[in-house]
Amino acid sequence: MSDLMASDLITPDAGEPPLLSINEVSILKAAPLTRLSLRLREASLKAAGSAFGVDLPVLPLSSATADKRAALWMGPDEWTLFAPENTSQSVVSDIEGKLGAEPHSLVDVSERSEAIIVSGQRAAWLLNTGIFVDFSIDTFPVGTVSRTIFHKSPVMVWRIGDEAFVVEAWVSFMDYVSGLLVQSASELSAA
Amino acid sequence: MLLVYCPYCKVERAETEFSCRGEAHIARPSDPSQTSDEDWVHYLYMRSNTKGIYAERWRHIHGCGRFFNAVRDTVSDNFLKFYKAGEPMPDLEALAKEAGK
Amino acid sequence: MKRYSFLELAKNAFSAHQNWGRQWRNPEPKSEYDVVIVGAGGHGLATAYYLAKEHGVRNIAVVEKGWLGGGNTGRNTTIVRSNYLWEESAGLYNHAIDLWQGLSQELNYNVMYSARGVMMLAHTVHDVQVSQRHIHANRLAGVQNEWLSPEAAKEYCPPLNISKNIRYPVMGAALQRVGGTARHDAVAWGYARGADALGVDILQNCAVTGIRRDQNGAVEGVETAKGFIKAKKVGVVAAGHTSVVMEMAGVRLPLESYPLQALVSEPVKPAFPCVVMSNTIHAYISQSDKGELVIGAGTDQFISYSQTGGIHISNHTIDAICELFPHFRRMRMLRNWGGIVDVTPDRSPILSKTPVPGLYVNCGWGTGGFKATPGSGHVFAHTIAKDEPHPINAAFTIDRFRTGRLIDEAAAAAVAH
Amino acid sequence: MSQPFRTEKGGRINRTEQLTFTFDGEELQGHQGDTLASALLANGVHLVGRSFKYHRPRGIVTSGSEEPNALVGIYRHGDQTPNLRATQVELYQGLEAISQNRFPSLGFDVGAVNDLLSPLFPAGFYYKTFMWPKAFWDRVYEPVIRAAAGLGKPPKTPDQDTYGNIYAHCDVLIAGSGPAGLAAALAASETGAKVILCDEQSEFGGSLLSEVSASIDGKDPSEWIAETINKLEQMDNVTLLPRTTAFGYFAHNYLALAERVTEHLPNPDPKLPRERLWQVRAKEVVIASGAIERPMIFPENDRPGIMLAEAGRTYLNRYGVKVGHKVLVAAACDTAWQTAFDLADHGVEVAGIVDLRETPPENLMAIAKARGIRVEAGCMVTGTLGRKRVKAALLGRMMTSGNVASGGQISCDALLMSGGWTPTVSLYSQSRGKVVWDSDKGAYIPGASVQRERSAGASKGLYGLQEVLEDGYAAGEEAAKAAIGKSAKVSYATATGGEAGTGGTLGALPHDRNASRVKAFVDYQNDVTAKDVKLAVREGMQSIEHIKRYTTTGMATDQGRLSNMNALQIASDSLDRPVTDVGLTTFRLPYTPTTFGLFAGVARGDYFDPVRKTPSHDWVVENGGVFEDVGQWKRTWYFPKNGEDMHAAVARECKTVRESVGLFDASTLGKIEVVGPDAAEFLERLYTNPWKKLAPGRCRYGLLLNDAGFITDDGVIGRLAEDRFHVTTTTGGAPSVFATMEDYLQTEWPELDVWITSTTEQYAVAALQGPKARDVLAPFMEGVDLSADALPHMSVKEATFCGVPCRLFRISFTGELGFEINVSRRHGKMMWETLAKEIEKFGGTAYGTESMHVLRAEKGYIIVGQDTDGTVTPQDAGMSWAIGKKKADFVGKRGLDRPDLVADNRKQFVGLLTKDPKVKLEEGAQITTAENPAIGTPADGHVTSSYFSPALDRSIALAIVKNGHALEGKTLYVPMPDGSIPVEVTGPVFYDKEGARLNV
Ligand SMILES: Cc1cc2nc3c(=O)[nH]c(=O)nc-3n(C[C@H](O)[C@H](O)[C@H](O)COP(=O)(O)OP(=O)(O)OC[C@H]3O[C@@H](n4cnc5c(N)ncnc54)[C@H](O)[C@@H]3O)c2cc1C
Ligand SMILES: NC(=O)c1ccc[n+]([C@@H]2O[C@H](COP(=O)([O-])OP(=O)(O)OC[C@H]3O[C@@H](n4cnc5c(N)ncnc54)[C@H](O)[C@@H]3O)[C@@H](O)[C@H]2O)c1
Ligand SMILES: Cc1cc2nc3c(=O)[nH]c(=O)nc-3n(C[C@H](O)[C@H](O)[C@H](O)COP(=O)(O)O)c2cc1C
Ligand SMILES: [Zn+2]
Repeated sequence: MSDLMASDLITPDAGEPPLLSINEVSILKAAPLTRLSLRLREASLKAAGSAFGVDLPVLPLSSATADKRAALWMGPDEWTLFAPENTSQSVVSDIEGKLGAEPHSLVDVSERSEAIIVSGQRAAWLLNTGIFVDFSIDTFPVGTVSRTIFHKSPVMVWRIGDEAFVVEAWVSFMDYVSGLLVQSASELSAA
Repeated sequence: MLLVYCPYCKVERAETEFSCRGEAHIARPSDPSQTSDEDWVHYLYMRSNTKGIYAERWRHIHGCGRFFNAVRDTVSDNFLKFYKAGEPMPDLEALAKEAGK
Repeated sequence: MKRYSFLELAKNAFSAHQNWGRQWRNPEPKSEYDVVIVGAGGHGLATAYYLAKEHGVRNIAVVEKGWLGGGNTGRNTTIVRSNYLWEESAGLYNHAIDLWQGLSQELNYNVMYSARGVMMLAHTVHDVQVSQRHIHANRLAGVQNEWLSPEAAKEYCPPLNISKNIRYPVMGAALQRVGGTARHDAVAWGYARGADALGVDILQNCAVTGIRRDQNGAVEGVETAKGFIKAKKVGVVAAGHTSVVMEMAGVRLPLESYPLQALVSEPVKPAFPCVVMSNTIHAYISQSDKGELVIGAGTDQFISYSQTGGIHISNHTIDAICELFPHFRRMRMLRNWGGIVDVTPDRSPILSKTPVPGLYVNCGWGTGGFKATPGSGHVFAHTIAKDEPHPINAAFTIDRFRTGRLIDEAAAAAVAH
Repeated sequence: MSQPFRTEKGGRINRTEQLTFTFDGEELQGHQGDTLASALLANGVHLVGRSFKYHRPRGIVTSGSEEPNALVGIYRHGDQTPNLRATQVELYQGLEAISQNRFPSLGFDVGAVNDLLSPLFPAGFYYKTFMWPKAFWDRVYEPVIRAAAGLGKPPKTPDQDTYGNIYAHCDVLIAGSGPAGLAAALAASETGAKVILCDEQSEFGGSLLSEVSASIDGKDPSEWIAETINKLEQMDNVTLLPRTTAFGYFAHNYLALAERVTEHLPNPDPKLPRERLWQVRAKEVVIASGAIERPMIFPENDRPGIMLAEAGRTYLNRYGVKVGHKVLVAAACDTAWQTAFDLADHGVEVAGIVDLRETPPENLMAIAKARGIRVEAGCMVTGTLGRKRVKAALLGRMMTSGNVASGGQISCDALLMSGGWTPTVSLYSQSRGKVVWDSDKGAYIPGASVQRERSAGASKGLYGLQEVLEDGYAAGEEAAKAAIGKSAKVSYATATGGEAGTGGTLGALPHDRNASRVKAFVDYQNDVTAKDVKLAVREGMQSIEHIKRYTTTGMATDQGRLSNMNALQIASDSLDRPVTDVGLTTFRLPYTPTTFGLFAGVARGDYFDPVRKTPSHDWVVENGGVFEDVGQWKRTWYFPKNGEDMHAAVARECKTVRESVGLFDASTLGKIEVVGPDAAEFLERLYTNPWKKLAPGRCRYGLLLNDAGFITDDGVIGRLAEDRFHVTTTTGGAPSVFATMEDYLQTEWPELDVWITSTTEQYAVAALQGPKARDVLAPFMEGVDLSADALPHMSVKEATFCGVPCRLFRISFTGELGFEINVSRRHGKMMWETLAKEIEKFGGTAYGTESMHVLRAEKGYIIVGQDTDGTVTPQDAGMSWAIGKKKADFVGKRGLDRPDLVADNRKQFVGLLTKDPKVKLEEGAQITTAENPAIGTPADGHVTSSYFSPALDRSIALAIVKNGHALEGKTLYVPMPDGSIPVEVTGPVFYDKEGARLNV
């Protein structure tokens, strides 16, 4: 698997200064993107995948990516679909067109959350200051995605590289999440 | 903090990702209008509150969002089984025996 | 019973305290009692005491599976107050407050009831509304409760952080001055000694394992670790274990038993003058006479009979304490423990007859029954002796859950503690 | 002379680094590597504190975390941390320590009068007195007791330090790094397993750090430790945590460790946390927590200078400190002899070895003889002399009669004692394991494992160095095997020397003194004597739990680590029952007292709880708005202008909305998108109202009950398409409504083809309310006809606002013409600023939650949670109209039929008008039929909402009143402290009853 497997979708927001940039770890705001929440039954899996352009992953906590596309397993009948910013309408019409009357739910949640990219040698350590998940590479390999809890905020973590994670939180929680991460990282630069 | 296994995500996670929703297998009467006050109060409020092997509902609220059931020993807090919502209640006595209780 | 007093203490000092008698006997069970109380917690012992003292029933056993006072009575944060919302609750808890005032003298045992004031903080507009509603309701019911501005709250409790810059600033507080604390063990021991002196047999290490019923379904007696004990009436006062005991008589109850944790800090010199509670950010704190900060946490989310709980529960309680009292951040936890609290859907207790003739139950005190101990025992004794409730506990039936006539302290956003 | 008790050489201190510190203001010297205790002892200071109850002078007893006496306050940043153990405090340059629980000074303490009065203060004395006169308890007795009790002084200023947290997973966690722990770490790490090794001390090695007479693989123990640590440090899979106490063992092999990161540094970098909480999920655990020595219970066993023998040895060998110049050793076991020998080897005068045993082992006798040490066998200490430091010991000799005869007196300046060893089973017990009594060892040791753990070494009663090492290796291997299924060959080191000792005693020693006059301490800190334990038993306390609570033995800051076993034995003797029948008190967390800050971690200030902000937040701040907390959200409460108070601001805001237009941020309301072919069916089953016939493009007010029949939430629901609804909920109710929906969907009606998605944060919502709302909005909208016909009240359309897609609702919570515009969150700021600017043209205003409340109250709209409290039904609330009459079922329907919910006399929702329009009722005020109700009169209801209504220019109120609907026009009373306020019962709608203003 490539190091930054979803790099064409998850990119640092060029307009934003880094939230943190030290040797051991950096935290960057990710650029906006299209996010859709897709719910459907097993029978519609294939059709939805082909309409979206990448097969919907069925293994728990896994993700699948293709050119400018990512599909993240969120639950047994729930996927988050990532596509480039401002493509929501076309993606929606592709999928709706294909699924037609097959029972499903497709909801635009592009703006519900924000993402940051936490990367560097101490990235996993930093996440572990607030998240109880084993981020060792064997148990949380690249491509793994999971909702979880960071201190008192719900978050989603997607490992996009050996030492790189996307952390998403609902917008109103992001100050809390990124602020605490930056604060907890400060000891790394202690004398 | 308990460690809870989600049968949908197939991972063990910290209890804080989950919410516990009380006794399992308390079905909502299928025809409430034909249900007596006595039966309705049993559905609403009466609970086994077992000391020992107990089937209870959990939800992976900060994960996949699914409800599922678990059998737990309420004395040791050890889980004996996790199973998906909709699956029948396992034989608690057999589970207890298996666990050497 | 030898009366306790300073003089007696001085006298005994000369005989090197060799001549103090037992505070209670350790009798063998008789084969039959008029009343058997299951559970020697504060409520069970108080029930036996008042049955003997006020209703002339002398042939009583209190049957206890462990050591008396070892249940929630021995593990609570000892907050005593009566400023509950509904008339029924305020009536019940205030009855207890009335009895607390003279309890040391009544029992001739210093239970250290300390009316240092209980302050309940409001952090939001909604909290303020709820507090005000309590205060007005209490005034009408004759229950003391008053509103304090943040400044007045700080004056009453100088360590309080009333800065506007904390996450949930203090917008004021409801203060019940007659509220306070009492020494939990002394309450159990005082009632035990008092009951014992009136002839009550307290049978410790004697778990009830079954409830025997006759052909008509009426209670005949209890099976115990020490054999069958015949009884005309049985009162179950088993707190966290009530479901387990009542199941023995085939009675299902609207109860769930949760772990509730508490902790104490290392002892320090006086640092905290009153009791402070915050339901919104979940913190309860006072300082014991020995000097520890006594802190109550929340319940775990699952039922458990383990008398322990998760560390995240303590974390959340202590972070709230440190937010309100930031200079306590360097204090240290000495001991952390748990109890098993029996919680009803409306957070109010059940003090009631049951569908089984001769069987009575006193339970559902959840996180807040220590404060009610004297009142609860008093009216429950009445219920058992007369086979009908005292007016004060008439509303606290099991049947209220069927009819919908709940006494919902939880809905009114006043977490009972 | 500086450090008169320092040895010439030896120990692990750095003699070239001299440190200056102060104790009670006196400047003293020590070395790098000292603890405060060892440095004090090096200076000859034994008296370090006063006891809890009797204020007796007390000295250092141990060299570890179990220290009961030497508790001090340490100053930093102008404040002090109380109750730190001098035996654990690492010395640094400039350290400031103070003694505690004494006034005015350690040497002269007025509290010591308690010691003279002690005959009046036996165990539990306070339960027997202070009852008369009654009023004295609160005013006199209790304040005096409180002032006398407590140890150190609490900190006075907010803590400046920070605390860290880390969650970790490992295969094998090893608690304790003595020979057992180190061997376990070597064996486990060799397999590649992820290992964490922690020890509460500053250095790894445990008891080996003070071992000089044994060797391992032919090396000095210190050399072996260094090599071992070096090896472990090289391995990626090993995490070494010194200064880290495993303090809690929870269910499912979840352990909590406290790492002290900066406490030992003179000037720590403020970026570093003071302590760090490790929350570790370990697949397997090795408990290698060692054993601690037991004091002996003899009269006056608490004088400064009386210490544990092993502590004396540790001070000598590890810290290079002689605990005295003339040391008496009193023992019941072998290990203490080694201390005597080591002391003698350092030239310390050993006043003698007093052994309780008639025939101590030959080999020890021989060694003692070789060193010329006087040995008294079959002998015990029966008392001591010297108030602030021990001067001499009285000896007794056991006679065949069973009595004790005086055996003379030996002078000494330190007395080292050993009653044998107690395995440290705290963590094992916390793991819910049950200890078992080992009568050979006279100790409780771990029984069967309940969780995935094993004990090793002295913590399970193994004492010989060789067997401890072997046990450690085996435990490490076994743990790794169990965790990862692999084993590896490691070569076991072999030890010579360090053989297991024999002997030991439990309980009080016999003596020939007047029992009623002397005190033999069981629990030092809490001043519990053997007499107290016996008294408790005499008074009927038969359970060890009662004895503990009555005497407070074991309840001090060492949690009985030194005292429990002796107390148990004394109780057992008094009860005449075997120790095993008396029971054991429960070991609880924390293993040693643990800082609150550690538990609280990063949760402080803004990070105490997430601060959730809406897109208008910055604008509100700039424009002087005042916020209120609603759950985690910051919502604008009101917008004061030009020094207005809340009342004036709200009056202006309300008036403006009714006359022109107001702008309100409704973003916090919960939003749920319900999508799928069965969407309408789902809502039909859940909400009280009918949904199936609602046309796309239209909205309806929805009422949600619980199955008991009580109102739990409400909100407007818009139908966007046949299969798509936009549901709104209250701000606070959003998560629970969502959870309830999921619950019914997943577990009750899984057959329904419908899914829900939270869109609360997808949208920013601006409410424009007022007669000018349409005019304000029109210039920005495209794709929608805003006219009343095309977009009537209670409808919804998708359109664009300033070119961005939006969902436009025509709804009103004010009774005025109203729109709620939902744009994606990113455009929320733009929308808000655009509209805020535009309304200025119309003389409009932004308004906050308070005005929103007033405006809706004028219209009689309820707020769930304010006008309802979980006990209110739709009928009570006057909302029977919201119930779909033809529906067979919905959540709550059956509950509504229960006897009390259909009974007469229910409290119902009404309006109230005070007779005096200027009088505003207090929210929460009670309502009665009697004008002057007697105390105890049940209320007929209460005021749920109360405001001054600018539209009516008078006060209005909403209330829940018994039979309220039938009481319209009647007068009721609101009793207040200064008299009753008469009120007239009205309908809840005060303004525009016909709703004409809505439909424009
Ligand atoms: C951590 C904590 C903090 C609390 N804080 C407060 C507070 O601040 N203020 C307040 O008012 N309340 C508080 N409470 C609640 C309060 O402790 C209880 O409501 C009250 O003590 C209950 O008393 P009880 O006598 O009913 O129960 P308990 O004291 O629990 O007595 C019940 C007894 O029944 C015995 N029993 C059970 N089963 C059997 C059997 N089969 N056979 C024989 N005996 C049996 C038990 O061993 C036990 O001794 C707190 C509770 C906890 C756990
Ligand atoms: N000769 C005898 O009779 C006798 C008696 C007792 C002990 N010993 C000797 O003691 C040694 C025992 O070795 P061991 O390795 O079992 O024990 P140990 O005492 O050498 O090591 C235990 C270590 O665990 C640490 N510890 C304890 N609880 C902890 C916790 N909760 N968190 C973190 N650290 C904690 C202690 O600080 C200590 O460093 C052997 O050398 C043995 O010979 C001998
Ligand atoms: C109000 C109160 C104060 C307490 N103070 C102390 C204390 O100072 N020291 C102590 O060790 N335990 C203290 N405890 C806790 C008890 O030791 C014990 O943990 C508790 O009664 C529960 O019993 P258990 O831990 O044996 O299960 C206190 C308990 C209560 C309820
Ligand atoms: Zn899951």
